[in-house]
Amino acid sequence: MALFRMPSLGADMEAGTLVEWRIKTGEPVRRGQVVAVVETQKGAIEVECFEEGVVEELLVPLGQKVPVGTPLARIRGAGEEAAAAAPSPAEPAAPLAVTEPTPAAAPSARERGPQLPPASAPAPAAARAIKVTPAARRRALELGVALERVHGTGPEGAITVADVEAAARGAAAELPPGPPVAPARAREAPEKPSPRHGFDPVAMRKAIAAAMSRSKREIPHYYLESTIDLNRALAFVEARNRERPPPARLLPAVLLLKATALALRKTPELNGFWLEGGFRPGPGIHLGWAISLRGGGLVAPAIHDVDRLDLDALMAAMRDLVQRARTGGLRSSELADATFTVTNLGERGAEAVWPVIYPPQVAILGFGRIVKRPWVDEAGGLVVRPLLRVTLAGDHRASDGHLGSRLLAEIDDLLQRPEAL
Amino acid sequence: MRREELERVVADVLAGIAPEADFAAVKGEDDLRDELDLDSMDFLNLVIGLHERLGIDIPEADYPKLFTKNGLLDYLAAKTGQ
Amino acid sequence: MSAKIRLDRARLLDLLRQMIRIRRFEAKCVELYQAQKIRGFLHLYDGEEAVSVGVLAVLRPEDWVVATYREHGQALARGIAMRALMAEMLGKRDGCCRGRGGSMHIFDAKTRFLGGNAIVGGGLPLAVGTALADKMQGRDALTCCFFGEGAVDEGEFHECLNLAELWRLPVLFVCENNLYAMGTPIAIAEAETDIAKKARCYRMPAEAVDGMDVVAVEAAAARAVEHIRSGAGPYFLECRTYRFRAHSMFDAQLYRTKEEVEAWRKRDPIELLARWMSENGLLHPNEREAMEAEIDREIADAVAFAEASPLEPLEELERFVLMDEVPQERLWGEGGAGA
Amino acid sequence: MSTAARTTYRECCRQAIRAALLADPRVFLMGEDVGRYGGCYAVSKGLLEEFGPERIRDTPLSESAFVGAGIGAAIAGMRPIVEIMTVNFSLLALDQILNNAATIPHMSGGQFAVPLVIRMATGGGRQLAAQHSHSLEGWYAHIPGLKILAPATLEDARYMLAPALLDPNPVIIFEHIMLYNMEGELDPSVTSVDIEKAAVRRHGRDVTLVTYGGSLWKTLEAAEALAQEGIEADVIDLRVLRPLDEATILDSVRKTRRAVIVDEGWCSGSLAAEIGMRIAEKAFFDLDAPLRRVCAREVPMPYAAHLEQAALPSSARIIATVRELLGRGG
Repeated sequence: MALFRMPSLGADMEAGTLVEWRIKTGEPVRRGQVVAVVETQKGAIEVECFEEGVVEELLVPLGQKVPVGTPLARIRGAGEEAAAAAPSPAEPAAPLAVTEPTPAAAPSARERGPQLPPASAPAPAAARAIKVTPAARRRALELGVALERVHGTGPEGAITVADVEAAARGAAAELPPGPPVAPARAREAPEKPSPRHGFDPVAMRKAIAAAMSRSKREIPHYYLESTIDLNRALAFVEARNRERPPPARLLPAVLLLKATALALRKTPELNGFWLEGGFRPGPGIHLGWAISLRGGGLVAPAIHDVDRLDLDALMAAMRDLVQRARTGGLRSSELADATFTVTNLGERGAEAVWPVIYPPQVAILGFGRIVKRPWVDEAGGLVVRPLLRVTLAGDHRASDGHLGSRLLAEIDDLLQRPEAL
Repeated sequence: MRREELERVVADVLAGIAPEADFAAVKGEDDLRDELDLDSMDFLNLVIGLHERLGIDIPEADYPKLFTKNGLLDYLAAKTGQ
Repeated sequence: MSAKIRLDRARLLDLLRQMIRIRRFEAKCVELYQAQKIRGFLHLYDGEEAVSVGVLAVLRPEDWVVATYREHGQALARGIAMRALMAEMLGKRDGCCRGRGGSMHIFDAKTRFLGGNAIVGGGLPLAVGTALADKMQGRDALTCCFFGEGAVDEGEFHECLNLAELWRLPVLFVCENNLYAMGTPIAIAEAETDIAKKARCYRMPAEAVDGMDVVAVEAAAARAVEHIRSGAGPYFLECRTYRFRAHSMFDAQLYRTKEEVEAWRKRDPIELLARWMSENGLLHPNEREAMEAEIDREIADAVAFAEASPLEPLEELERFVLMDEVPQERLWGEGGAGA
Repeated sequence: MSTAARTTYRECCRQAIRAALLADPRVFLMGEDVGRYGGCYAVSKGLLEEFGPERIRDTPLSESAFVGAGIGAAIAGMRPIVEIMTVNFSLLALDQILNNAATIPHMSGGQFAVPLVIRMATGGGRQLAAQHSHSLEGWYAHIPGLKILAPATLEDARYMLAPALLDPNPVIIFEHIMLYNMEGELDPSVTSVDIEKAAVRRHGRDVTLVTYGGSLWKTLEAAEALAQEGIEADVIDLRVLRPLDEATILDSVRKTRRAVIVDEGWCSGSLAAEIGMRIAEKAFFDLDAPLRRVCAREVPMPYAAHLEQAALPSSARIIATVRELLGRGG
């Protein structure tokens, strides 16, 4: 028997409101299936389930706001007997204190009388069987991670802090290495999301305020900037697009993301997290791509393993992501597990951006607007070229400017050889 | 294809990209990208949408012709009229 | 100082008074023990008073005293205030060790009283050390070390006699031979029961003296001290004595007969001296009663003081485990040279 | 600026004693064979000639008497340095150390302090077998009233003695026999050390290795090897075995979340057990792995080299333990 819980989709998420079930009692569920939609301060997010089995009971009614970690549904594994109908007394659904019970629910509660859990409620079988270190147990509580679905890699197979954090960032750590998952999943996105899936601008502003304040409070930023000649890169895109119909065309941003990902392979110290006073490398190169939303606000969902995507796959992933971000169809695993963030102001933005690091990441890259400016070419001649100002903000606790400079130089080098991307 | 029909197709495609965009309110010589807050990805999606709905090719070199409402509708009329 | 001591009436009265004071102090202790105000082990000196009183009579303030767990006599004879001693017996904050030592571990820096050592033989190395320090620092002081004949069984006895003589240290070794180490008679513990003879094996001058005769003890101690202060090294004194009471409070005394105890009681050091003084017109009628009444008043005052003294607060429990200064040097000045 | 001179741990111990004798007339050295022989491990060689037999005192083979004499002398105004040849012999003086040195200050209600320093050799590795090779410093670290030091570096060997002599409490300094020949350059920038804090000799994020004395160098060797595998260890040199610098240990464990304690003492009832328990008591919820120990095997130290080496902690055992702790078996 497994419990599907309110997931934590980010360090700043404490609770979520269940707005839609995509499963029904008695239906089978697969690992990775989208089973619910949860409204958060960052908007409605499709939530995946990591259990296989049959839905035995939905434990939380629609519209209820519950803390991270609260069991939302019970799932019976293949071959397991159906359990008693009542939820495990050790794991009661816990509505947030701020949520008033609905008038309709109150009388029935009175009729039933108080229902206290038995004094010595047995622990769920799964909790007894698994080994969890004390620190991992605490971390799981903080992140709202259900320990039953975490794979332990510690001594005697114990679940460690790293295991919990990997699980919190999504299923990536649990899946075998292979083809990237983001584009494939994109096909499951709903065509017409319901209007209530839109973002709450006030809550989003608060979330951005919290994350950015924390960043500026805790992270000693350093900044580096380079101007890159995009003549060859743009010519490459233009020539390629000329032969292709619109759906197969690339945007210059694809080259920028791919170059960034490849450059990060050579500077892994910038790809990861600052946690517990030390640097932890990211499990892959998952680029958070900052997408501004209509009506204000910003999300930075991750594209997984960008360094391993070819340009077409990356372009498809980007298109899909923008589409879903703007319509509120992002998935849980996409919001929590970026290892590095890129912000791209695009063709109508300012010439340069000094971005703010998204904690606990340790660096962020900002691309300004491509502008035509005088440039001295390799031969020493004065020419007009499309130039791009690229700005890196780094966490000085985790790296130094020397390393950051290497990243910028590598990106420049890659963009001069676009055919290699 | 009549200009009203083209205008409806464009509005339809835009609704999938920028649901709140009001294409009808845009004046003829205004830049669509500014009025409707379209970035390059949105613009590409518009081009893709029009390509799929109208079955026309829109080379990248022609993009600047599509920036104003009048320019876009003229271009589409010319393409679909061919 | 001459080895011949002056035995005027005042001096003899003082010896008598000190022995009675010890005897009556301990009698009060027994009473308080049975009233459960004193706990732990309580070893009584009843019968052995002449040893401490006679020996300590010839010491100076700058000399060291190292004693055993049967040390109430030495403590009082050395001049530790009875109030502080009684408060320590009751485990009170105004006790000389703030309630941390109790009956067996009496310490007093002002009189250089270095225990109260409840490990048989354990005090001898300390005495060698204080004497070594005095000698190295050129101080004219000696260390007087008391121990029972049971300590003679211990290796430390032999190590220390050897070392003290080897280094010519100013130590007065005083063996209080009361014939029993707890319940073990010396005859079944020592192959050679002549203890003074053992000391002589370490080339140390040694003599055995009647420990029930305070005058004889004092005279012998005076001879010993003269030898030591001349720089000739340690001296060994065996005082043959007897304890009238049990080893500690809970002792059925299966190891000796009542007849043996009664025979020794006839040689009670207090009665021996008092009788001799009376016979020689040195102790007037009623004088002893007055002396005892005065002592009883002092004891009553000490008990009242001890009863009124507060307990050491629990927050102070771990105090003095580690020290942040060397307090005895503050008392005497750097190097311990002050007197 | 003075230049670093090549020296040995033994020489550092000697220079420390020499400097103490020069600095304070109350200081003297006492022990078996410290004078004419020059010290069992040759630490005091040459000092008799320089300071004379009053201050470099050869003693008879009577540990209890001369250790107790050191206690008495300290109480009476001297600052003795008592040398015991090896920790196994110190058991003959345990009565004096425990029943007198450690207890008199408290038992006297704070009237007497015992400003004494006892030095002794400890540890195995020289095939001296079961009566000269044990590491019993953990026993001494059990005793309230004592301060226990274990210099592992040249600087600590050279500079721990002075603060130990200034301390009003009995201080026992354990010198590991395998360190006496250790050569190196004494850091000229160091002119004093404290006897309160542990030292972090190597910084890492993945595991805390707590050790002291002769085991420090095995532990550092293991840490370097582990670094080749990407495992970065914090290596804490306790330096002071009592009172333990708990803060340094806990800070490190809270960072790395894993701890391995390396201690040449036997495992049962050891200093390693004490440290492990303190971590469990005060940093339980920070732990991301069980606590582990690498201690001497539970046998009297054998003579044959291969048996002795198998009984002692080794860097290989440390490496294997850390690997297992980080889930990198094999």
